[in-house]
Amino acid sequence: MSPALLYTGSGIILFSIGLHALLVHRHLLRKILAANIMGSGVFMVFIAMGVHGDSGVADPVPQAMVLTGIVVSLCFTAVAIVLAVRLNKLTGCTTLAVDEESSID
Amino acid sequence: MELALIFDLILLITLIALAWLLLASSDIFRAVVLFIAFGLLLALAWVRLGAPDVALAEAAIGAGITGALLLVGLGRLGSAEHYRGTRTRLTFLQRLSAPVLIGVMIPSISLILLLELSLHASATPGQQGLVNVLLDVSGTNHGVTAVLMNFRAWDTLLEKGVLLLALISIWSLDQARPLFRQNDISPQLTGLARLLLPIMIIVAGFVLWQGDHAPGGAFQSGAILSAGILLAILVGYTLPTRRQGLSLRLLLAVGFSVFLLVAAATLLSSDYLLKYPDSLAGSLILLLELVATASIAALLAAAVVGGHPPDDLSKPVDRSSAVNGGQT
Amino acid sequence: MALTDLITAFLLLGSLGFFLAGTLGLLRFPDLYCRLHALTKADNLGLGLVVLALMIQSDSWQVVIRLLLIWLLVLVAGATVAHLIARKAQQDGHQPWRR
Amino acid sequence: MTELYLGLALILLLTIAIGLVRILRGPTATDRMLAAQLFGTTAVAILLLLGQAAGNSAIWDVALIFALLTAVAAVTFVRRKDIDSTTETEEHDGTD
Repeated sequence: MSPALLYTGSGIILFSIGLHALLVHRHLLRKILAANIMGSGVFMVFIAMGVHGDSGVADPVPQAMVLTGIVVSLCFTAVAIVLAVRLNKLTGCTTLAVDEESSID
Repeated sequence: MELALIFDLILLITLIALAWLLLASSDIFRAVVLFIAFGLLLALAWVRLGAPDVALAEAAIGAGITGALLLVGLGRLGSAEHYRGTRTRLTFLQRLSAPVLIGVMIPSISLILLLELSLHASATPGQQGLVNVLLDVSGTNHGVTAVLMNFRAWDTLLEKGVLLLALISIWSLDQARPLFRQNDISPQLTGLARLLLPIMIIVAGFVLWQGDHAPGGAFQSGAILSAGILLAILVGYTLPTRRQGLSLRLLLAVGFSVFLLVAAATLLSSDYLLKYPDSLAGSLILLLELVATASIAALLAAAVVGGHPPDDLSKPVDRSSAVNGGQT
Repeated sequence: MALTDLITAFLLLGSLGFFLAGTLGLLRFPDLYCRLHALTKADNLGLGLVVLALMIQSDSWQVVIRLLLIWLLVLVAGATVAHLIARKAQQDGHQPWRR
Repeated sequence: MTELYLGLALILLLTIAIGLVRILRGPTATDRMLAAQLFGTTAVAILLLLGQAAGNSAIWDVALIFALLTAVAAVTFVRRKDIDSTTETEEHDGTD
C-alpha cells in the first residue's frame, strides 16, 4: 500500500464529498466551499498519480499543472463570491431560487 | 508500518474528516474557519507527496488570500443567520444523490483508478526523466519552472488569460466599495503591517529568484505580494485615485500582454509557438516571471476587492463611511 | 548518539510539552482570554525550542538565521494577533470568566 | 534522528486533530479563529521537522510563508465587523 495509492484514494473521497455537498446544500457560499474541496481532491489525485516508485518526488509536469490550477481555483472562488454578493444585493437572499414544482415536500 | 506511513494515514484521515465536518457544519462561519484549517493541512499533504512547489503555492494562497476572501465574502453576504431559518427542503434528486455518490461512485472510481495506478506504476517512468534531459537547454535548472515557463508555456499563457478574464467578469459585475469602513485602526495593527509588509516583499523576491534553481517562482511570489496588498488594505491603505485609471489597468494586463508578445515573437522567429532560442531561454523566462509576478499580485488583490474602480475619477465618491475619498 | 543529538532530542521533547500544553489549554480553559494565553505559549516557547533544537543540528549560519527569522515572524505575528483578538473581544463586551 | 523528527511531527499532527474539537465546539466565533491561529503555528513546527527529516530546505520556505501569512486571515477576522456590507451603493443613481 504505497503512499501514492493512499493519496489517490483520499483524493477521490474528497472529490465525492465535495460533489455531494455541492448538490445537497443551497447556500451559495457552501457551494463555493464544496467546489473548492472538489478541486483539491482532483489536484491530490493528479499529483499522487505522478509519484512514481518510492522516490518520493512528484513528477514536475503534474506539479506545474496543479500550480496553475490552484491560482485558477482562487479566481473561481473570487468570481463566484462576487456573483453571490451581487445576487444577494439584488434579491436579498443567499440561495438560488428553487422552482417550486420540482421539489417534493 | 513505519512512521512516514502512519503520518500520511493520520494526515489523510484528518483531511477527510475536516472536509466532511466543513461541508456539514450548520454555521457557515465555522465552515470558513474549518476551510482555513483544511488549507493548512493540504499544504502538509503536498509536502508529504514530494511537491514543494505546490505546497508553497497552497500555503501562499490558502493561508494568505482564501481565508481573507471568504471572510470578506461572508461579511458582504450579510449575516448567515437569516439562512438558518429555512430548513433546506431537499429535492428528490438531491436526496437521491447522497447514497448514489457515496455508495456507488467512490468504490467504483477508486477501484478503477487504483487498479490502473498499480498496473502502470512501474511501466511509465513519467516525464521526470524527459524533463531532466531537456533541463540544460530550458534556461533554468529547476524542473517545475522549466515545465511551467518553457515546455508547457502555452498553458501558463492561457492561465494568465483566464486570470484576466476572471477579473474582467468581476469588474463587470460590481463597483469597488471600500472593503473596510475606515474607523479606528489600532496602532498595533498598523505597526504589524509596517513590519510585515517589507518582509513580505523581500520574501516574495526571494521566492521568485529561487524559482530558477529550487521550488519557487512567479505564482508563489505573486500570491505572497497580493497577500501583502490585502494586509495593506486591511490597515486602511487605498490606492490614490490618480493611480486607479490607466496605470492600474496596465499593471493588471502587463503579464498577459508581454507573454503574448513573446509568443508572437517566437512564432515569427522559429516556426514553433513559444520555442525559445536556446541562448535567450534563461533571460526570456526571467522576464516572463517578473512580469507574471507583478500582474498576478495585482490580479489576485483586485479579485478580492471585488469591483471596478469608480468610473469618473474626477469626483471623489463622498461616502459617509469612507472618510478619505479614494477607493481601491 | 552524539552529544548534539542528545541535546536536540531533549529540546524537541521540551517543545512537545509546550505544544501539548497549548492544545490542552485551548480545549480546557473556560474563557477566551485564558485560551489566548495558552495559545501564545505554544508558539513562542514550543516553536522556540523546535527552532533551537534544529539550529544545533544545522551546519551553516545561513540556516541558523533562516530558522531564527521564521521563529521571530511567528512570535511577532502571534503576539499582535492575540492582542488584536483580545482587544476586539473586549470591545464586543466579552466578559472574562468569573468563578 | 529522522524517526524522532517524524514521530514528533506525528504527535503535533495529532494535537491539530484534537484541536479541531475547539473549532467545532467553540461557543464564539473568536474561539474558532483562535484554534485556526494555533494550527498555523503547529503547522510551522511540523514543516520545520519534516524539512529537517527530509533534508530539503524548500520545505522550510513553506514554513516561512506560513509564518508570514497566517496573520492575514486572523486580521481579516478581527476587522470583520467593519466589512462594508451595505447593500445600497451610490452608483445606482445614474450609472446603471
